[in-house]
Amino acid sequence: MNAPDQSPLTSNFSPSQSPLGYPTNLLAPGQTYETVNATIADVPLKPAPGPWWVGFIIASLLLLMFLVAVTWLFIKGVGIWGVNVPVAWGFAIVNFVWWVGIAHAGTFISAILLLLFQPWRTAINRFTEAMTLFAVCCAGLMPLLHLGRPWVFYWLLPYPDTMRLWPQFRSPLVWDVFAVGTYFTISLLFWYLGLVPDLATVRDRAKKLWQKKLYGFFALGWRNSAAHWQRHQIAYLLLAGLATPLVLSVHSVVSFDFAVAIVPGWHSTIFPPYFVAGAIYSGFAMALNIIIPVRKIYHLEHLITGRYLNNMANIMLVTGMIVAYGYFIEAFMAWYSGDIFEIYMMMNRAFGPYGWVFWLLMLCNVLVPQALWSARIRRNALLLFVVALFINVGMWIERFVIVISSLNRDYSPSTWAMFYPTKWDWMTLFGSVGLFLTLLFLFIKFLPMISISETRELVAEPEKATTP
Amino acid sequence: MNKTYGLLAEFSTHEKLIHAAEEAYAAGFRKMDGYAPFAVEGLAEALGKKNRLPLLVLIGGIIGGTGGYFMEWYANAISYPINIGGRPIHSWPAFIPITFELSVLCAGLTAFFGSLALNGLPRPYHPLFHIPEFDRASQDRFFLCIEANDAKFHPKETRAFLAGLGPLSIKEVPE
Amino acid sequence: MNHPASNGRARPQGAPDGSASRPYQRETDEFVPGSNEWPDDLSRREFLRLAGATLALAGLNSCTKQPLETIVPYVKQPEIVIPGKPLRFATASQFGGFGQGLLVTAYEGRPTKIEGNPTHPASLGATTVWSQADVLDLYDPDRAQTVTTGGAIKTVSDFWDALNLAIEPLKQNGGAAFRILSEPISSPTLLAQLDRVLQSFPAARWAIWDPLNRDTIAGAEVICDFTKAKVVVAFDSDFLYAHPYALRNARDVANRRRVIEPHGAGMNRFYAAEPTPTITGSNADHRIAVAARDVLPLAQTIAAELGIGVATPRNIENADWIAAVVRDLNASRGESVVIAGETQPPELHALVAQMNAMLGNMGNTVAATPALSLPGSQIAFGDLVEEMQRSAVELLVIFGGNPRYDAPADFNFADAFNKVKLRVHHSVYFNETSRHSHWHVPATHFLESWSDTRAFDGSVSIVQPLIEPMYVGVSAHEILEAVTERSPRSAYEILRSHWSGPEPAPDFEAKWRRALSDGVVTEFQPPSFAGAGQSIAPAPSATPLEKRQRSEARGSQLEILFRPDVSVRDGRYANNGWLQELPRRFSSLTWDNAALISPELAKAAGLNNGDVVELTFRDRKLRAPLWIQPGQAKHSVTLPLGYGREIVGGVGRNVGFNAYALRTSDSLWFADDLTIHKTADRHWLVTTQHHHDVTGRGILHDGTLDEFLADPHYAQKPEELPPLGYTLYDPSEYPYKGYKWGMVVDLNVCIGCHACTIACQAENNIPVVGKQQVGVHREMHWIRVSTFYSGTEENPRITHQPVPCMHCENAPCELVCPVAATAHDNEGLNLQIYNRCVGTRYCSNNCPYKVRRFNFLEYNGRLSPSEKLVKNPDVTVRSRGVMEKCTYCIQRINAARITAELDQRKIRDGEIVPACAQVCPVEAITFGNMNDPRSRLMRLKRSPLNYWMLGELNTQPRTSYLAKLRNVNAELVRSD
Amino acid sequence: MAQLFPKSANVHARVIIVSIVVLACGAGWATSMIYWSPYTTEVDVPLQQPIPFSHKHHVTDDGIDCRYCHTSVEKSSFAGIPSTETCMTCHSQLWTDAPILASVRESLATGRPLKWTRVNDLPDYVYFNHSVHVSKGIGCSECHGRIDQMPLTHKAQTLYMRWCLDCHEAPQKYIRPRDKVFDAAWQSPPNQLQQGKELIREYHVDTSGRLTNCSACHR
Repeated sequence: MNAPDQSPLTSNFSPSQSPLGYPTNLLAPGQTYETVNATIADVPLKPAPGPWWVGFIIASLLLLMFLVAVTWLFIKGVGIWGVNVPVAWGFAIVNFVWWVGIAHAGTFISAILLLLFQPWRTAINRFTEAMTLFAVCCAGLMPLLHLGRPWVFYWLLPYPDTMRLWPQFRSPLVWDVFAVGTYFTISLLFWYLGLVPDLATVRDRAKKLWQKKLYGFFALGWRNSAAHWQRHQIAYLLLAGLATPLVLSVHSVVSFDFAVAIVPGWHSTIFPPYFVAGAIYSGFAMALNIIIPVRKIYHLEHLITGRYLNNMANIMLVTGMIVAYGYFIEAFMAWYSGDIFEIYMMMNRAFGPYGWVFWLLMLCNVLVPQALWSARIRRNALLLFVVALFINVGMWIERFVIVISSLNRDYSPSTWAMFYPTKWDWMTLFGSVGLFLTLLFLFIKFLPMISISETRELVAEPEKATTP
Repeated sequence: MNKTYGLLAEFSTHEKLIHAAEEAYAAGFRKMDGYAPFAVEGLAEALGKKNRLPLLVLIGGIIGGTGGYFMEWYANAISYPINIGGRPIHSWPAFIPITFELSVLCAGLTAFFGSLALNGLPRPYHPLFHIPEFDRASQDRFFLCIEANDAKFHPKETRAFLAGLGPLSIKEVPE
Repeated sequence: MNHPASNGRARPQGAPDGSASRPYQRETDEFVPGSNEWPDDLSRREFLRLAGATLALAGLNSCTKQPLETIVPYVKQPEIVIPGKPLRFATASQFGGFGQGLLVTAYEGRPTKIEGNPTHPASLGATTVWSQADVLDLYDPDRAQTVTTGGAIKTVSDFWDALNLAIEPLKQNGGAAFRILSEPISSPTLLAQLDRVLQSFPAARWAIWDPLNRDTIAGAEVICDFTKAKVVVAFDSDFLYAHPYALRNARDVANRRRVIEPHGAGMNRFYAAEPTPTITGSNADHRIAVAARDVLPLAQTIAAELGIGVATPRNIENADWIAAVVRDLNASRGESVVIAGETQPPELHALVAQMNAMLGNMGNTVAATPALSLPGSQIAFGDLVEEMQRSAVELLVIFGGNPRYDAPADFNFADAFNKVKLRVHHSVYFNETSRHSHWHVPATHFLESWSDTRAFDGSVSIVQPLIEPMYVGVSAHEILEAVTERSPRSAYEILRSHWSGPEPAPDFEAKWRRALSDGVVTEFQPPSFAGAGQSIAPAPSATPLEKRQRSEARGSQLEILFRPDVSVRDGRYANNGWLQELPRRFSSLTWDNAALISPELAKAAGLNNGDVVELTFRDRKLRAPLWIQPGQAKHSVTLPLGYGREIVGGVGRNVGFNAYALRTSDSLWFADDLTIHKTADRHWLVTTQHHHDVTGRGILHDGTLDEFLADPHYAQKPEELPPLGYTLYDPSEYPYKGYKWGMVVDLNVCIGCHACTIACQAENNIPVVGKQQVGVHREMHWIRVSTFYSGTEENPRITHQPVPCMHCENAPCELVCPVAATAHDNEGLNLQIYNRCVGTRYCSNNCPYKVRRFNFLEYNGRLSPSEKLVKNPDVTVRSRGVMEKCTYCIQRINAARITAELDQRKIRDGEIVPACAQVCPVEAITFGNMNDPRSRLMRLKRSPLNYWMLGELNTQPRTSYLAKLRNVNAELVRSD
Repeated sequence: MAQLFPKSANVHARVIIVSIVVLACGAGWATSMIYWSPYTTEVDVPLQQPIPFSHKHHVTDDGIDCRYCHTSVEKSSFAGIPSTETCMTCHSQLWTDAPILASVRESLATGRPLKWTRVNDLPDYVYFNHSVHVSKGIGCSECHGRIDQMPLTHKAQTLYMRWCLDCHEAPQKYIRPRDKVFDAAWQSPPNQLQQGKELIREYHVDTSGRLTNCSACHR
């Protein structure tokens, strides 16, 4: 419809390397409005590439497995899992914490970086916000599945019932309900608000009428009015401002599930900060694990430049060190407290029956990420992908260590017992990954996966795009 | 086309658009709006647009917070007080997390729906959509529209005024 | 105590007294399973609020309509029955042929709970684990339900005809080919009937077989008065648990060991020598592990030291222990008890008798049991089998038992049995013996029919039924009568006529009623019969003793021990889920038996728990899994009997291995020449406790009497406890005025018999979950008995600790429940409201005592209609997905409260007795009101021995413990 | 290009948004309506019974006391359902061949009990005790309504926990003198609250809050 515009906006480029040798470009040279629009907005309008189909089919098979596992769970009860007394919480809670953690990167990138005026969020915030949503979906399911009587889950919500009973608001589990619920709602609004102008772009670029109407419907008749843009930006900024404390609170509340309990290995004041750090850690890892392949498949290297990967790697390094510090402090406090229960818990964690899991955790979360000190690795997408994979696994193991190896030997030795996952536990874990990926693939296929309007802004203001 | 909605001038860059907006404002036009494929800084100001969303959000947040705390207190301390492990009936520290979450929730909802409401969205039909070229407002073109219901609007003079701002084109937008 | 109006109407019109009310209407005795009677019963159950399944719906009741339920009233309501109110009847059961006084609770004619009869001297209100479990057998759907011959269903009258037909020809030669085999019998009426039969068939003979017989003590059977004993020495004797007088023994011993405050604190000193840990040995102040074959030499040495002229074997171990025993025995002549177990040879019992005599205990602390006169013409079991081999037996009537399963292997009973022309077996269950009999006649459960029985101490009780027979049932009385009479009278008539004699005394009715309601016959003796033999105990049924080989010190040679299983005994309880799931003592094994070996042996042979070994003994082989048992004698291997049953119900099938396969008549209890070698196989053994070390935590406080006397408060020292009532909260918010329930568990007297666990299971409708679920740590017992070892692995000090819910005032569990499904009431009970529970299991995680139990699956889903009848209507049946735990028997608290409210008075101290406390033989558990300073509870809680489990957590538990004391001998400690 | 949507779409859009909000609220309101409607509570809905037994006739016309049939109401948790014999004490004389009583006679003859449908059916996990309520001055009619006016017996109250709590937390609102307990026609006097307080003291009703403890009804 409109010929490629040759506006010379993105011609004069500063060197693409910072003095320290880090990539500085947020945008490859030679980008115009049209190239940006075309690369992003036309994805939903064109048929999906082969790799997408492969991924999507695998994902939906995993999802199918998830449904099978859940159906059997509802028929038989949580007894199909490995949970027992003393280890009454198993994979479900581990998965829950893991998924909530993963969700955090999205909000961190889109909200906190926005407030800090970090330009390097532009190309990745849409992704990670979507990731947040889908991760929260998986997370939210887990506590419901793990209930002994899931069909009465709504008793955790306050409503005037025929028994005049209410939730017990001192319980961290009720806090969870509100925290996770709020988190999901806010993330959804935040994500959709950002999407509206881009949906308008897709609407206007679409050829087929049904596409126009479909995207037009969700674009709500957005017409890029200056006044609208202004309110949009304010609302966006306010949501970011709200999401920032929210994201910190959510994982703090999740950590209260443990910190409020008196179980040795749970009852610890360091949990909130160290959980939040861990959350962002795993979130960025997951973001990289998704972005790197997608970037390759859809040839987005010119939009998602090395600088993004580099910066994300830096964040992982920082949060990773915080998490490592957390591990250290836990051990130190156990020793320093002189409390026999704490000391035994730590010894059991490292050298007890689950000791090998603990050392695996150290490998994945502490040892491997040290590679990120090297700029070469940070700039190598493939290596970065591998490191991120380690971290994702590591963060899951961390939750396993916290939940299981604390419970299996707590106060009363005569009741100590081991926890062994059943095949249903594994099916639920990998099934939830299937759910996550399925949703993600649908997102990639049908929605602009990078914020077009913000990228256009970069095109318009090149200096913003290149400042290190 | 008997009645017109306004005159639409098309520009190639956002600088041009901002300049045009300032000119138009200086010329005394008020009922007008600019259209750009991204949030152009200073454009709204140049057009003299105001915004009172933040206040609404603050109010929403306060309502959510107080409402939340009241609900917890009423449920656990008034409606059916139960001795939970010897903890105080009104355990205010335990009520804080939900209070906080609910204030964030309500503020967030206000921000989202507030902005939509103030923007008058959803509005699938709009006169501007008559103009085929307007599609590019969401892609790579910048528009200024002076509306017919502006006090100083005059089909001829306003068109001349716009032409003086060096647009790529000027279109009349039918109602 | 209610007692029935005694007007014996004849069956079938009406139930005999005591079972006057009936769970469902029945026209005839020939009750065909699956006939149209059950529906009534089911709807009754609904009305009795017993549909556990509806609890699942209950959760939903806020969004679904309840299913319609029906009420089924009586047609004729019995006067004594008030619907909704339980009745209690005194009756008695048999244990190894000896009576056990019981008090049974029935709801609308449905016995649900068995307690001990406080007026019965042999029980004093306590019961054994087996009495608790008997009520489950009553409703066991696997019970024999009809008379069968060769698998074909017959009626009882068919059987009478067949019996008469068979007997007629035998009459000519006085029944020369007629034999009766029974278990030990103490029922006066039955013995009289038996005598009559044997009179009318002069050539007929009678034999007794009990795989757990006490023949070795024959003639030397004694009753000990432990209340008078300062020193107790036990040689391989489990007199606190596997003994017909165990309940009374335990009570008496406990009363000599109970210590509340320092002044006047006295304890008996208890020495035990045994090859394998028993409940009794675990309670000894000084226990040594010696091979069974070395017990006699040990005793001989002691006897010699005491000055009895016996040859002392050389190189005997445990010199210091012997020295200490001798010193203490000499120091307390006339105030000591020496006792030996039935597993030891008669020589030892003779020797023990001598020791008691020369120590002056005879007549003081030890007395012979009253003689029981038995009919003559009795032959030994071995001789009977030999006759059968010769095909000299044409009619064999077996009362109870299961000889084909548990007869000594060398008797080759199976094929001797097949040579008998007509074999009749009369038993409650259809077992291995029934399978190979021509006729099987279902016996009535003792809760279903009339009889009488005689306790170890000679006190006689009337066995009165509480319910119409669930299925076709015939009592032994009726069969014996049928042998002489053509058509037998009912057991009730037989019994009554025997007691009343031909012409009843005018006051007979009154006496009879009192005897029934008291549960002990005190006012008159049954007319004794012209019993020929005056033998004090049954004639030795196994082969003569000469055959048993002497055991010189055989060094490292392996010794095989056969022992009754602590749960299923000789195998009779194999189909009882409660007992199968009850953790075996020490090992806490469930649903299995294992060959117990000593840690040293395991180390030496490189064996581990669960390894399957092949045991070779007397050329017979047997494969069995191993369990390493601390405290086991170095070279002894214990094989628990009673497993590997083949013809048994669904519960007992494929459980464990059959140790009878190796048991020969000359090695009933132990013998040498055992060889084991390891196989490649392993067996999944399932236990409820994996760690027996308190790891220095404030869980178990124990010490010695001397320590206590030196520093009475030592038990409260070990931990840094928060100051009492130390709290951040405003204590006035929950004042706990009115009643303030609490509990004390006295570890010092607890013997670890696990009766509390099973009593709780019976009272609180606790489901049986099965081996697989126990294997993944989902057992449901509300009160567990933890066993802790300290000291050396070879011979550890063993301590038992019952752990119910602590009912903490600052309960960690309640804080974390999102729906307030667990909360406090203002009497301080930690409540669990099943119907509110959503099953997050958070409370269990946060419970430092891990006393909460979760229904991971629908454990009550598979119950048959009859099994549902055992459920207590006052306790909700929990369904899948809800948490449960000890409630201090809140149903009993509420019942007592309502009674008190109706009488307009306060609840009295001791009026509320939780099931665990009620069953406890040693009264180790006390429940009461902490606001009543005069209550027994507070007397105990004021003791300096009183401590909180994990007190440093400041959970303010309502359940506290009295620390365990051992009255150790200072010399021995030094020599340790 | 032309307009994607007609002018009316703007109106439609607003209508849709409004109706979503309305529907959401409406759904909540409807559910609560269903919970409290006779459909769920079965209040005032006579159930199918083997015999169309009329409390009105037996209580009001014949003046039979509640306790004549519900014998254990003062002794036991269960008020008691009359045995067939009880019915026949009169009906062996009266209406001896009335066809509607056939099933009663048949029950006595065959020994098969009658099967009534439960009208006031608490969930299985609720442990209600008649005797203690009666002895503390809670009248039959408080829960069973004007049973003496019921030709066919039906539920008078929802028996929801919320309803139980209403009395358990403030018994003075409902408690009456013991001698009026079986008087279905009893009306609370104008000074009920003050009289109730006196009765509470007199009958030693526990007002320490124990009556609203979970353990008061659940075990």
